[in-house]
Amino acid sequence: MDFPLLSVLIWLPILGGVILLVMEALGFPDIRPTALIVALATFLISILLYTHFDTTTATMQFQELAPWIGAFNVNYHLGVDGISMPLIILTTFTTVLVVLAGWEVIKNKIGQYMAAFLIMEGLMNGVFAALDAVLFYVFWEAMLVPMFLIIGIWGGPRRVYATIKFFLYTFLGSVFMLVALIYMHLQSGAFGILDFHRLPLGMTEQILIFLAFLMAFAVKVPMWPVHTWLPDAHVEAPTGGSVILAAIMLKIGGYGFLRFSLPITPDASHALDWLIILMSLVAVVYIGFVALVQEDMKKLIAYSSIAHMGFVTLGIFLVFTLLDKTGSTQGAALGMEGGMVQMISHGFISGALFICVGVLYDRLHSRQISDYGGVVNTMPVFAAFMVLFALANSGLPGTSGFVGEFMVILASFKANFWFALLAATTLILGAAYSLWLVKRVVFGEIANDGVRQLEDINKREFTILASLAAVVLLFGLWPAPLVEVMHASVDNLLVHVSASKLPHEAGLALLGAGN
Amino acid sequence: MENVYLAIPLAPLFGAIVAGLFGRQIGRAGAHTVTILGVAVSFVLSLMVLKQFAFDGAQTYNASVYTWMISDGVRFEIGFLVDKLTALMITVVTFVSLMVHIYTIGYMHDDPGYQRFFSYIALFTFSMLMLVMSNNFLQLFFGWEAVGLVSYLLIGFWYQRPTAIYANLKAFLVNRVGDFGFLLGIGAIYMAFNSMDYATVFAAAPAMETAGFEIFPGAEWSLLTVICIFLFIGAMGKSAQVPLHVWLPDSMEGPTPISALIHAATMVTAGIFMVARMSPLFELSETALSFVLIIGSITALFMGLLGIVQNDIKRVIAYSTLSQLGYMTVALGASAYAAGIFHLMTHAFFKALLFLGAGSVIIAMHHDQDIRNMGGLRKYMPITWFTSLIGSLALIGTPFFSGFYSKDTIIEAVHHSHIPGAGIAYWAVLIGVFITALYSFRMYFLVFHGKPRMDDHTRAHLKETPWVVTVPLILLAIPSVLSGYLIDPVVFGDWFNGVLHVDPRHDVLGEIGEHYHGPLSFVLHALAGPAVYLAIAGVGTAWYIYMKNPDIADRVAQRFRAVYTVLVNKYYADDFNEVVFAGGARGVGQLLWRIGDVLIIDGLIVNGSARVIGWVASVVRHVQSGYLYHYAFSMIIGLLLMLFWFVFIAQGGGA
Amino acid sequence: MDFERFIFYFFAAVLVFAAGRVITVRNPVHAALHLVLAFFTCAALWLLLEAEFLAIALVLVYVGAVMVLFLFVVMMLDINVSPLREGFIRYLPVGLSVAALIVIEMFLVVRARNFGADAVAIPARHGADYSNTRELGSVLYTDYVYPFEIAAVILLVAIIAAIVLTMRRRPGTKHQNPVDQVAVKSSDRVRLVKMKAEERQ
Amino acid sequence: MIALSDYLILGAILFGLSVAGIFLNRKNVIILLMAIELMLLAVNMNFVAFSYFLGDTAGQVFVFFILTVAAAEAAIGLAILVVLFRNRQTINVDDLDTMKG
Amino acid sequence: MNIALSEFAPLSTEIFVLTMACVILIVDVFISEQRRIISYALSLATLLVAALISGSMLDNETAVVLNGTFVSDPMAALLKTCIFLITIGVFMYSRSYLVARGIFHGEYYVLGLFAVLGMMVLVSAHNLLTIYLGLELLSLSLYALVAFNRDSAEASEAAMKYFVLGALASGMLLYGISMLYGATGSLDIAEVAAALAARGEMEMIQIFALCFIVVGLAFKFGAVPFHMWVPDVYHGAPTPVTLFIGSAPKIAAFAMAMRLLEQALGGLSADWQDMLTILAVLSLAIGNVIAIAQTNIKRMLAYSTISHVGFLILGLIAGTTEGYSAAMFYAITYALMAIGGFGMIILLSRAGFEADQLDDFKGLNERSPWFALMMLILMFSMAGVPPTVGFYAKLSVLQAVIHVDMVWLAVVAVFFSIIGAFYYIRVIKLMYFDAPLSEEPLKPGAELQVVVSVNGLAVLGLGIFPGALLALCNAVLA
Repeated sequence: MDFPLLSVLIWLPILGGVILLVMEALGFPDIRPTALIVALATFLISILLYTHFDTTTATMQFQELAPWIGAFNVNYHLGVDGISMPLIILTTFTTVLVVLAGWEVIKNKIGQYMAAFLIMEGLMNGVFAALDAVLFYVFWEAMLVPMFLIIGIWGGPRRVYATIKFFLYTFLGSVFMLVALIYMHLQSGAFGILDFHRLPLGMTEQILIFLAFLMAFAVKVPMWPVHTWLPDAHVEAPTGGSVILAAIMLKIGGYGFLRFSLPITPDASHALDWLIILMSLVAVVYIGFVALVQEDMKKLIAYSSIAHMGFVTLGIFLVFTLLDKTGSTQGAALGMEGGMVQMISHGFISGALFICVGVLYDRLHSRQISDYGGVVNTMPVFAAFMVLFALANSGLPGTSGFVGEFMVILASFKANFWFALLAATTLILGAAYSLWLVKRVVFGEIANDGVRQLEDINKREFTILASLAAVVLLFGLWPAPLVEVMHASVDNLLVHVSASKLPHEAGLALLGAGN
Repeated sequence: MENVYLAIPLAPLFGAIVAGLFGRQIGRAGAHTVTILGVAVSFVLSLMVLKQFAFDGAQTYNASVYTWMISDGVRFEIGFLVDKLTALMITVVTFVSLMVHIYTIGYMHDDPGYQRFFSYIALFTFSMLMLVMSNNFLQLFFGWEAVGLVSYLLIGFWYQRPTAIYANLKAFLVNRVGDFGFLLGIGAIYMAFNSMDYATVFAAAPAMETAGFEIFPGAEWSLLTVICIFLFIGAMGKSAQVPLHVWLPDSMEGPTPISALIHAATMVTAGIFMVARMSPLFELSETALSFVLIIGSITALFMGLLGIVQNDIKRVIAYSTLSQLGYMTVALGASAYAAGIFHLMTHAFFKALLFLGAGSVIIAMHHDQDIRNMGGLRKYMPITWFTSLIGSLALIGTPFFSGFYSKDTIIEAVHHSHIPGAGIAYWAVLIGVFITALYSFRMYFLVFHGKPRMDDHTRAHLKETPWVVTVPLILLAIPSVLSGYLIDPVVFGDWFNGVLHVDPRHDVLGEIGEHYHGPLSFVLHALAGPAVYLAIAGVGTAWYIYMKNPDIADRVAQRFRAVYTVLVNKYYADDFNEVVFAGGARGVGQLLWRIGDVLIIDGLIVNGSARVIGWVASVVRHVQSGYLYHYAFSMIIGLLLMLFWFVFIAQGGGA
Repeated sequence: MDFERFIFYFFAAVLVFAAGRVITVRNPVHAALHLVLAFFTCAALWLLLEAEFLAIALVLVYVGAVMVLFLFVVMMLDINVSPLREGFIRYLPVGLSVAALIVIEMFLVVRARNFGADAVAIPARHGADYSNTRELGSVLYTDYVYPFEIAAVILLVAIIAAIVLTMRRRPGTKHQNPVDQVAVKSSDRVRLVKMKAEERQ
Repeated sequence: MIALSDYLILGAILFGLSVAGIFLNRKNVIILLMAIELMLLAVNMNFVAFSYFLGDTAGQVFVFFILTVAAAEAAIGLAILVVLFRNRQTINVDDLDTMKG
Repeated sequence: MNIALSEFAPLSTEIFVLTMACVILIVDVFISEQRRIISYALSLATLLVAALISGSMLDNETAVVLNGTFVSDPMAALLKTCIFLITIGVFMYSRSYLVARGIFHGEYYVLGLFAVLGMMVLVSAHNLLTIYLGLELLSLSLYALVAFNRDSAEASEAAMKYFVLGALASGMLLYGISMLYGATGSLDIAEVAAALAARGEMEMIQIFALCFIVVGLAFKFGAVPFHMWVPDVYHGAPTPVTLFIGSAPKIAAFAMAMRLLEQALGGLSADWQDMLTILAVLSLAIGNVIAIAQTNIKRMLAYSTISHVGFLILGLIAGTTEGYSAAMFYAITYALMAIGGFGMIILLSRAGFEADQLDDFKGLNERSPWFALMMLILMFSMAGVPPTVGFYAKLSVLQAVIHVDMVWLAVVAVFFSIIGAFYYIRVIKLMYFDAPLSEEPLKPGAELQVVVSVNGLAVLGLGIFPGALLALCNAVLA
């Protein structure tokens, strides 16, 4: 296909955002429909990615290549494979909902608000589509800017602390990645990510590069112990911000592992996979417990996000344990695809939960669990959605939340019993914090006058929640279409990963040391 | 045929969706009509299927409906395995469900959540059917969790009651503990067999008998033992075996029809069904069977004991259910799968009957559930009284009633079993017979006989419940009596041939079967054993204590204060869980959060480093003193050091 | 010790003494005068180095112009002498040790081992007809024409800067403004007022 | 005969004295300016000496320009000094600390 | 010795600027206070034409004329062009400020032009003497400019400090040059380089000289520990002058470093790389850390300059063409960012009110979203966040450093840039998240609006399409 689909997906929303800014500056009365049109158009165009996607090949599709910065040999190189394509659609889909979510709630500078989201959408699409490391990095960092503003301008009372923490944390992570990227540029002479994949690297180099990437991606995911920005950012962000943060931003970390860490530094990944797995499992268990005792709804969901993202990293990095144990990558694809499914699904579910909290917040202006109780009495429809998403969050089969966790647990059992055991504690912990939340907020008698005054969700909110519910259920009951697009890319990645980049003997020695 | 199989679960699902999403539009009548219709269709079709298996020699059906997903070469599918076990289960499920649906019309008559309730129970029926019809572990888990979900929703149906929403959370979480094991079991199966499909797994299982599995480095266990124990942990959760039994009594916070359908007749037996379904695996691990046996016997005995001291009518039955589930588990542990399933079936009928009877009483009592406030209801509610009596008799194992056949088979089977632990189990189930009789008739006497103890207002309004309530009672009473006669084909016949696998070394039913000559002779044979007499003794004791000489109860309680306290407090299991697990988890959470996240990571590292930098900045900025000579001095010192370093040190001292 | 050496050491000693006094005397006027002395001795030393033109220029430019400027400013500002000496003793050890360190480090580099008579040959004296001025003059306007122009600009800048910074119009002073004078129009000077003729009494 | 090193050492001493002067002088800005003149003198000494010993006029030319610039510098420096004095009524180095941190 | 007239052809820009500066000086005397704008317009025109002239010389061959005192090469042409353009910005930013304070004198522009001339001399110097003279021309003009607002005590104090320290630094530089002259026997850059290569045994003296020269350079850059003048001078000087000092002279300093270190002392690169490494690391650390503690935005930007200088020096340390071109790119783009940053202060200031406190930026987004956006772009650019040009500046420098296997230095640099990011985003925080201190709407003149907008958009535009400028920087050094 010659049509520059990916460019459109990147630049259309950015352009839309700029237009919104201009419109607001010129004093247009209502900017929201324009924002919605842009978001919807982008989403509809992104559907084309799916329909025209060739699931049989692992090569990059919809590629676009043009020279950009000749001095550094940097190209404007775009393309997607089965790993990134679903994430782009997730982005465009979520943005539509986010635009809707801010429809009536945001009163202050709505044009800027919508523009920030649209611009961010374009940038995030850029992150997923970029095949050039500098291009990737540019989108990756630029993305922080609108998010920084979204939290800072439209956020809660401690927004400044939260947003600066968010910015510096993520900035801290990414600059080291930049150093690694430049280092690889030195080695390969180009910034093409695909060139990096083929780049032979020694063990020490790989370890250092891996660690640099780890800092970037671990912060983004976020992995324990660099996760503390997330609860703060979530709590203070406006609903839309939380949704984007949870639904997409975190995924970029997971995506980074798949696109950079594993294929570029397979041997280092192999040698240090224990670290990632350890951190993932700590995330699942430790954060699960922490989530349990949160008194702020958003914080609870934020912590639950961290725990769920633990599955992503766990699933992605199971491959080496499997390789060491069984000598084949059988099962690794399950883990990896599980991690990816978990990313997508978590996008929907946590997004939905944040919207739920937002719905309540818009009415009572409190996120404290103790300020609620018995919401079901006054908001039955909303309660139904909230219960559904809470259950999905606890990984109930039939919802998308189950699929990824299930796949990862199966694969991790194959790798190591203890991984599976610890990972599976999410069944208990996840249910405990999700449903305890529901119990305290939704069920029970009407706790106070505030709750008594609540009105049930309106059409707009219903549309948002219903569309999310539909997707959550669809992928829960039939994840095949989602998983299908990933196969070729994941298989290719596994082949890549299981081949050492080191000279033969060194590779063998490493295998010995890896155990 | 496929369409029929598909229609069986989908008909209730349709009802559930319509009643759930469009409840407001179709109204109350519409809601119950559509769901009852759905379940009825399902029941009729189930009967048809049963008939085909029983009489037309239908073949086992095993095919997938759709591919859920394919990953890593493994197909995850949604599909049906319909064989005689399934046929039996779906019939029981749909029948009891249908009864409960009808009953609900009366029971929930005034409830504002009428449509929602119908939607839930129809959804439950669908889930349960999916569970029992599954041909693979994935779908099994789906159904497994789905029934748990509906149970959760229904226990918390009256969401305004704090106890109800406490109970449903507890139920879900305890079940999740079981599911935790169950999922690990499935994980182990995936690891060992690379498949989710029953047929594939069962076919490959014998070859894995000697396979080992290291959980702790150096300690190798049998792989199949690990798998089976994990799977059984799932069953323990769902079938409320000790120590995961704590949720079931609390689940009585849900409306009574639910207690009958879900927490007595069907869902809680999913664990039993599952183990029976997995018999090809369990048979390969004697250790696992032994584990099952011991857990079952503990449950059977100790949960029965608790029934004696309960005063809530539903809780008495709930503990009875626990105890009976223990019997079934014991049967499974003794490799008498058929007996377990048989007891499952008979129990479904009579326990549903007892619950619905209790519900009928509750309606009459205006939702007072304390048996101490009842008494003499026989006069007011003849149908309820009679059907409840039948249920109780069946429960305690009165000869010729269904419960007798199923329970006695189990006792016999344990007696014959050589699985380690069978000796203890035998004693446990025997004593259990006495206890069952004691608590059942304690309740029976206190409710239906003696002097009425309720207040005048309630007594004035006492009357038999409407037909929608009583008809299901009657309809359930029939199989409560008669289903015992299916012992012939189900337990000792060839009904389960090729479905349940029993290793010849464990084939206790085969042994008993050699002496089996029909139901009548079975009764006679039983009279030679202690069970029947124990049951009679139990009834007698109950009569003596609660009818003849009511003071004794109190005196015994006084005399054995310690024991009584332990029993009243349910062995402190709830308190233990509340303090250790719930409290512990919260404590750990607080600790990790306050210390780990807030103090160390955020306080010390994140904000700490920021603060340190800020502090350094505020200190270092004073170097910029504003004085020219300091500035000059800085330049001079800089020059000096540069000269010193580069000219003399780096160059080797001016050489 | 030959005479040349004597002269060198003598002037060097005076130079160091004068320089030392510049930085230690209390009174800025004295400091300026010591500086003048330093310049003079320095000029003498340069004569030893056959840099006659520069020696003269140093005296002319510095002593004749720069130092006068210094003195002029010192006088103009009329600084109180005594309180300006506080703290001198306190910082003397540090100042001296730093200065000493610098001198030692420099000494280690420029000492005889590197720049002594053995290392760098002492050139022969030029004849009597040698004109240092001619020598410099011949390159200044040819080889160094560009620096020369720049130096001119620097002086221009110095003029502009000095004027911009210090020239101020006191409110009371009366002076002519050529700009206004040039730009003046007749209408600014003479206002023709039409008046009604008064009636003759 | 006087060696090059003698001149250079003399230059070094002058340089050191001017450095000490800049550091030690905490009261009068004018002395600072004079110390700077001393430093330039040290440099000039070097240049002249090198010029002589190298037999190259460039050094002397450089000194010529240094003298020129030094004059200009003095003019501007003193102008600034005057402005400073007008604004602050002091040229005490210790008082020049309104901006710091 | 005769000089062919054709030798002056490469100097056409210098001659033009000098002529015009004199013309303006004279014209200014004869125009009235109300027509002062003529001087201003003439200055702008001068710079514009000069930019065109030097721009046209980009492709010229390298030519060393006037007995080796002047060199015309592509690098010089590019740097001069940039200096002109930046200075145009500076002048445009300045006018409203000067007018509002009644110091809108022609001398400001004349002195500015002379400073530019000094920079040009520096950029095109091919002789240690011309380097010194260029430096002095530049410095003297700047000293005068700092004190330009004669009634400001702070300005005169700043000027005094600047002057004394500057003189001290040039004294040190001169001492270094004298030693270098002694060690090599020449002042011509090419000859010095050749002599260095030939006379190995004088190494110690060469390094001795080098130390002094590096000090002089470091002072001009404002690198730690020779940075002490920077905060006070930036703070005390009138904002337009700060704007000027903070921008174009950095480009000139870069040129000076290139001429001295690379072209003259290339043989000692191993030594000066080590020295610069220390300076760079110290600058990054001290600059970024102390900036955090500032409440005055001019001081904050001053410390930020110090840290940027640290980054710029990293490019020099690399010692490769890539490194030099990175440093050049950095210098140019930094100048662009700096005029924007200080320009915003001018934008917010008005007669009798200096918006030089950080708090003055509070709620700017409420008062003027557009200018807040411009400032946002500038701050993110300084922090090195893409897609602004500041990112590519850092990227290219890091790349150069890493390419010479000094990864640790790159890591140190990025580490401190994280600390640096904090105070930049604090400004954004003030603008966007805080309520304004005064509700007074901003009413800057059209000229200021245009220049701020162009400045901000240029930073963004160069961030999206940095290729051309990068390529140019590479090309002129190749």
